[in-house]
Order: sequence, then C-alpha cells, then structure tokens
Amino acid sequence: MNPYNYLYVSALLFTIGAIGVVVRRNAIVVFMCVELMLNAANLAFVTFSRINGTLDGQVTAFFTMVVAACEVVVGLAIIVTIYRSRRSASVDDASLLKR
Amino acid sequence: MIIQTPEAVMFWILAPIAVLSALGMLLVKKAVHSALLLAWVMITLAIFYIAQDALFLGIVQIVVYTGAVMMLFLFILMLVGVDSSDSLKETIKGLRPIAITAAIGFGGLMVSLIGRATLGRTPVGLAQANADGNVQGLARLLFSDYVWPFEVVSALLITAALGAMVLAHHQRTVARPTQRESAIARFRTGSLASAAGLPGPGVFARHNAVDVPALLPDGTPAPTSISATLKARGDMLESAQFQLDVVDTTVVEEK
Amino acid sequence: MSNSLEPKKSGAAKDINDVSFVEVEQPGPASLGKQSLGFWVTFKSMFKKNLSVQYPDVKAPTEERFHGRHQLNRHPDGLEKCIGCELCAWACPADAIYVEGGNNTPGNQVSPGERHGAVYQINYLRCIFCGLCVEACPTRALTMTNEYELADSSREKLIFEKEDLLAPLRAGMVMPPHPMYPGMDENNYYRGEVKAADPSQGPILGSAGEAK
Amino acid sequence: MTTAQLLGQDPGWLIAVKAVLVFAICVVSTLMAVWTERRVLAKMQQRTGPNRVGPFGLLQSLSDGVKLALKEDIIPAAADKVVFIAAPIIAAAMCFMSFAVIPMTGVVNLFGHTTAMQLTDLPVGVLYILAVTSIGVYGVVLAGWSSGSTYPLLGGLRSSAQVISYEVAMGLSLVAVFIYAGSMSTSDIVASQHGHIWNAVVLFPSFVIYVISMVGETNRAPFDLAEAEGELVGGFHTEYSSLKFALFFLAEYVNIIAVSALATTLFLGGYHAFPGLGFTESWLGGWFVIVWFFLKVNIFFFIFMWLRASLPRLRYDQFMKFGWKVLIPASLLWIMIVASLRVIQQNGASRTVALAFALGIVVIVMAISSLFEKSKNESRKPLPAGEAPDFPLPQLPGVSSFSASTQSHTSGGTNE
Repeated sequence: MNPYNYLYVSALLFTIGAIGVVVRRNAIVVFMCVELMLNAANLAFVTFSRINGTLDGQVTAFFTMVVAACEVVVGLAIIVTIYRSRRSASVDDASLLKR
Repeated sequence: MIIQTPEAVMFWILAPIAVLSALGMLLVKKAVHSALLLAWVMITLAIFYIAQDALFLGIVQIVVYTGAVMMLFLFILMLVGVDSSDSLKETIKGLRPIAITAAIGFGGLMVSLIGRATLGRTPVGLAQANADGNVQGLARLLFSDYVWPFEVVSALLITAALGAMVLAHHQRTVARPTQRESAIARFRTGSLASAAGLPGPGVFARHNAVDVPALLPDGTPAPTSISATLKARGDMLESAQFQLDVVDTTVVEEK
Repeated sequence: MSNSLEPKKSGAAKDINDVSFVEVEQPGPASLGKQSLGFWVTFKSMFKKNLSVQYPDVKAPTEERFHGRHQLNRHPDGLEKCIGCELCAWACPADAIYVEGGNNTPGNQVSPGERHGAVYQINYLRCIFCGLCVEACPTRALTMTNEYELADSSREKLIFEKEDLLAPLRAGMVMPPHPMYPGMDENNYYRGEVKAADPSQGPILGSAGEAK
Repeated sequence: MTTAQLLGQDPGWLIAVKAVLVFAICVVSTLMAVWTERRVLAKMQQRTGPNRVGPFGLLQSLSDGVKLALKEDIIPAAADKVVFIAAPIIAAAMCFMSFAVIPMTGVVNLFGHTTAMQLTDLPVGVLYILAVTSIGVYGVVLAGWSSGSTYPLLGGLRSSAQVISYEVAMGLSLVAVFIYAGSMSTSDIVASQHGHIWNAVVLFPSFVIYVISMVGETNRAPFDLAEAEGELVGGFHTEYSSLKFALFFLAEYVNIIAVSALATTLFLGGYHAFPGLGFTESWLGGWFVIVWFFLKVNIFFFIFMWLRASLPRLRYDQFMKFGWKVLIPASLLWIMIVASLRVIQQNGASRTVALAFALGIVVIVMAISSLFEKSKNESRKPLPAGEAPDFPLPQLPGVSSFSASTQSHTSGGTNE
C-alpha cells in the first residue's frame, strides 16, 4: 500500500485539531485538540520514517510524545488552578488579565 | 493497486473511522465523550504505527497517550467539569465560519500539496532499518546520535512533573485543627443543642431516605439534617407530606 | 433550645483550654517478623477442623434459654393462662405485641377468672426477642420457645395470631372453653393447685389427642 | 528457531483455534478461581465454603453465573447509556487480550502442526501487556463516571489512581528483568531463565515489588480500596447488575490470573519445570509443562487469597504513600544497582568485583536504614512515671495490685 495515504489522514486530523482549538471553549477540550494535532504530526513522522527507510522519524515521534506528556501535565495543572479560583474551565473566563 | 494487501484493508477501514471519530470529538457536547473519541483516535493511530513497522512506538503510543495522557484528561474532567456542561455557543462573533473556512483552506492546501509533492524517491520501507529489531534500532539511535536530545527531554519531563506538583500544591494557611481542638470548638460555639451532632435525615417510619429533612418537634423541617450538596442540587423532598396527621387523643367510652 | 444547658461560668470553674493534656504514647507498628506471624495464623487454620454446621441438614440445638418464638401456655386442665392484661404489650420496647382482652362468661370460659386474651398478636417483623414481655407476664402465660426458623414469604404471615402462639393441647387436658375445676377459683389456679382436668369439665383428651 | 519465528508459521485456522483455547482457558480458570478462592478462604476462616452445587460445590460459580445472567438488568436514569454499556465490555475484553502473549508451553504438536501454546509473540510482549491493562483501566473509570452517582465516581477515581500509580511501580520492577533477559519478549524471558536460576531469586527485590504492585494493580485485598464496602458501597460497579456486573466480575478474576501468569513468566521460569524435574518436560509430547505453568500461576493465586484472609484493608493515603514513596524509589534504586552490575559484568570485570559492588551497596543501605531506626527510637521516649492519670482498674484474676500508671510505665519503655 502506498504510505502517502497516511499523510492524507495526518493532514486531515491536524486540520480537525486546528478547528477544535479555535472553535471550542472548554479549556480541556481545547487541550485535547492540541493533543490531536501533535498526534497527527507524529503519524506523519512515522510515515516519513517508513518512506525514507531510516528510524530517525520514529525517534522524533518518540520525543514528541515525551514533550506532549510534559505539556499535558503542566497544562492540566494550570487548568486545575484556574478552576480553583474561577470555578470554570472555559477559556473565556481565563482572559481576565486583559480587562 | 488491484490486489489489496492486509495493510490496505486495515487502512481503508480504520482511517475513515479515525477521521470520523476526530470530527465527532469536535462536535459532541460532553467533554468526556470527546476524550473517549480522542482515545479511540489514538488507538487507531497506534495500529497505524504498528502497521508501519513502528512496533515499539505503537505500544508506547497506547501506554503513554491512551493510558496516561487521556486518563489524566478524564481524571481532570471528573474533578473539574462534571457539573459544568460545555456550551457550544460562540462568544466571538463570526469566529466559527472564519475558523472553518480557514481550516478547510489549510487542510485542502495540505492535502493537495501532499498529493503533488514527491519526496524524490519511492518508499523504501523499514525492512533494513529494523533488521536487528525495531526496539534495538531505536535504542541504537537514541543512545548514539540522539543522546543529547534524549537527556534534555528527560530533564524536561522531570521539570514538568515538579512544575505540575508546584502548581497543583495547595498550601495550608491555617494548621488543621486537632481532634481536641475541634471537640472544644463544638462545645464553645453556638448552643449546646448542636454539640451532640446534627439531626439525622428522614421522617421516622414514613420516609427515611437521606433526601428528606427531619422534622423538628414543632413540625418544621430541620435544615441541618440533610447534606448541603443535596440541597444545592435541588434533590430534596418536602418532608411535610410525610408528617403524621393529628392523632385523636380523646378517650371514647366503650359501650 | 434552652439556655439552662449552657455551661455555668462561675469563677472557680477552670477553662477547658487550661486543662493539661497528656499525650499518651501510641504503640508503633510491630516488627515485620511479628506482623508476618498473622500469615501463619491463617495458614494454620486451613488444617484445623471446620466449625461450620450444615444447617438445613443438621440443626444444632440452641442453648436452653435461647430466645425463640413465643408461646402462650395453658393450665394443666387446658384453660389458657393468658388473662388479657396487656402488660406484655406495654413492656414491649419494639411495640410488637397487640392484645385485646375479653370477658369470660359462664358459657365461654377460656381462662380462669374474669378475663382472657381475645386477640393476641405478635409481629415478628418488629420483635427484637428481648424477653421483656416474658418478664412482664404476671401469670407466666407468655414464655419463649427454642424455635428459630421464623422466615416467611410475606409480611402478613409474620404477624402471629393467638392460634399460632398457643401451646398445643396435651393428653389429659380439656379443650377450652370449659368451666373451671370444680371447687377451685382463679387463685387456686394461680398457685398451681389444679393438677389435672376433671371429667366434669368436659371430654378429656387421650394420649393420641382425641377426646375420650 | 525462536518462538516468534515458530509462531509466524502458524496457519490462520490454527491461530483461531489457539485464540478459542486461550479464551476457554481464561473462562474456565475464572470459574475455578472463584470456587477455589471461596473454598480456601473458608478453610482459612475454619468454615466449609460452598459445597452444595455439584461435587464439593464445584459448580457453584457456574450456577452463580447463570443466576447473574438471569437477573434484571438495570440502567440508572442518570446514567450515560452508551458509556455505561461500553465500560464492562472494555474491562472484560482487555484482560482477555493480555493473555495473547503468555507462553504456556514450549514447542508442541497441535493438530499436526509444530507450534507453541502461545497466541502471538511480540518483541515488546511485556510492554503490550502494560498497554492493554492501561486500556482496561478505562473500563473502571468510565463505569464510575457513567453511573451518574457519587459512590461509583469516587470508586472509579480511586481505583484508576491506584492502578495507574501501581502500574508505574510494576513497570519499573519489570525493567530489571528486561536488563537481565536482554529482551522484552515473554518467550525470550522464559528462555533466558531456562537452565539458570529463576529471576525471582536473582532479582528478588524486583520480584517483591512486582508481587506487591500486582495486588495493587488488580484492586485486591488488602488494596481493595476501590470497592471498600464500608466506605463506597461497591465502588465503581455499585450501579451495575446482571450480565454487566458479571463482566466486571469476570474481568477481575481474569486480571488476577493474567498478572499471576505474567509473574510466572517473568520471575518463576514460565512453563519450565521446577529445578530437578526437567525430565517431565518431554512427557505427553511437551504438553505436560502446562501443568507446571498452572501450578506456578496457582501459587500466586494462593498468595492473593492468603493476603485477603490475613490482612486488613489499608487506608487510602497510606496506600498511595506506600506506592509513591516506598515502592517507586526502591525500584528506581534497584534498577540503578542492576544496571551498574550489568555494566560491570559486561565490561569483563571478575565475579569478585561484582560481588564487592553488591556487598558495598548492601552495607550502605543497611547503614542508612539503621540511622533511620536510631532516630525513630530517640523520638519515642517513655512517659515519665507518675504523670499518667492514676485511676483504679478492675481486679484481674491472679494480679494483686494493678493501676493505670504502672501499666503505662512498664509498657512505655519496652515499646511493644
């Protein structure tokens, strides 16, 4: 099978994730959309690795996973802290610094 | 491509499901459903990895993403968002059409670019790179060419874990009262009537569930007898309807 | 509620916070060796004799003073001991006993004396088998048997009527209602001076339970 | 030829037959496990246990299963229906999947094919099991959340936090095994122990940590806080009834058997015979080793029952503290020791150097722990005599005088 097909899936998933980040208001869902984008990128990396015949793409995807895990840990901690003070997990309520 | 390989069959079944689940994640209202759909997308991606000769990465994808990251999301959702329902109302005017148009344009651009671009070679495949085994190949790369990024990333991971602990840590400003202190406080504050404890819920023999406030001797419901959560949620029954009728105490002469 | 319950603040009274508080040392966890002895206890008991009783097949006898189902006793001539005084019902902390007394008439002498228990019900869904009713009974009419198999399928069946509670008629008794033993009054009955039924009271039951 | 290559030659129908066999083994051993547990637990409490349905009560769990299936299936009004139904399916399906990589026999003949009683062999087999169990946790969390009620939610949160924390300790305890076997494949790990001393002896700290964390992982006593009856009714499955509850029940026991089988594979030499009984491995054309396999699995299962009979339930904070502050640091330290030893060995150092290194570490650990012990003793001072409240106590038979202060005086110092 042509590995390029995976790249199409990757592009679609990335786009869906991007829409989600802009459109959804719940901070946690926004975060999940970011994760989806990272995953789409990972799929592309793994596919590139296969196309090129080297494992470097997989190593990069591995690093992406670690970074994503860090991001989630800190991000969710921030969301919990915001929720503690604002009693809401909506991104609109976290923009108070602006006003 | 007339003869479909097993991989192609797998791809053409799972890829549409993955894209549809991702779309569903975008559209469903409950955040927990979103998280579940995303977890499913991640599992399909793991299967894609395994199909593309990235066995180790596929398993790690399930362990890290499905097992840890999405579980963390679910955890936070249960801690934070169980009672907060997510509204799909747009707060910035015209954001949604613009976003969707832009995203479709971007996606279309990417898809068409991939379709036209050639990477200059036919797919090589990983048969040679994985000759010693996928895990061994990855390990060789990680501990030779990529050892510096590997160390940096592990430092980042530890920093992130510590950072999360610092962020989520809740400093106690007042020392927790000891049993002795709280016992003294119970007798010192308020009247002694409440020192023995709060009244239990329920109207004896008529309705003894926890959502029915107890009746005081004068027939009024005791507000402290049921949980404040039940009261706030509105899951509270009127206890007056379970009150006994006035008992006729007059003695009737027997004939 | 009432201010009289508030603590009296006389000058002599000490403030509770001034009372010295001796922190008693708590025993720490036992050593690992001592703790693991518990495993030996459970392992050892695998080879001990079982204490189980195969209940529906084997019925272990209860202790003699076991509090089981109640029984309404009879005098030796068959008259009921219950006089319908309701003391048992009053003594009952669980409010499980209902008694209605009735008058004894010459044609309908159920118990010695003037009164008998016309209606006698015990609700075994409420009864806590404390035995206070037995202690309250002035004529020892009410005692408890060793019978413990009281489960049933409906609530109504667990309200025992007088017929369910009455002691069975034994040989030498006369089926009440029947007149009192000739020449005896209720005091003689109470003192146990009536030892058997008199033929003048009615047909005496034989050992097979039939009237002679 | 390695097991992976051997299994690679299996025709499709043989894989299907083996899948059915593995499934049947799981279900039957669950039925037997429930019966065994009830009987053994009863013996430990000097009772008889179920003995009425079938000979020795053997059919008890079967009749219980039929009874469960015929019960009314309740879906609470507040429940999220789809998730509520999916949760037990996820939980049950995932624990069956982990059995796919457990090797139960060596090379045997099955319907005329030379193969091994193992569904598949992955180079990352043990990681696969960890991945599958981590998906299995979803069943618990979703069951708790979708019931729409408080106790299940708390129970689900508790048990998922517990499973995730103990999975970390479990994964770390496995690392030492990987280092020693040089592979993450289950069949390779079994092969690496054949003819050597079992990993349970060589990597004893790993073995202890694995056994503790496998009890935590399966939510079993004394770590059964997720279904602490006194606090949380039934935990995450409070609202479940009928077949859905039966699925959770099945999942729990298959999980226990799965972690026991993994322990057997990793630490007790898998399907190989006990030392000195190697001649039995050729009996019945190699099939006899399955007896050894299940014997070892049952040893672990007996440990589960024994723990349940002996120990009271832990408090939740103590339990988490134990996982994060004792098990994980201990296993990290142990991995470092194992890795250093391995490097020393591979660099061609003599046995004495390795032994000296190990001894040095033992001495250091003992020194540190004795310091801790000393500081603990210093903080515990006996109560000075006369300060304790003195009040009369009831006379004891054979004791002439007895007061509260003398009692605390004598017992305070000896620290019982």
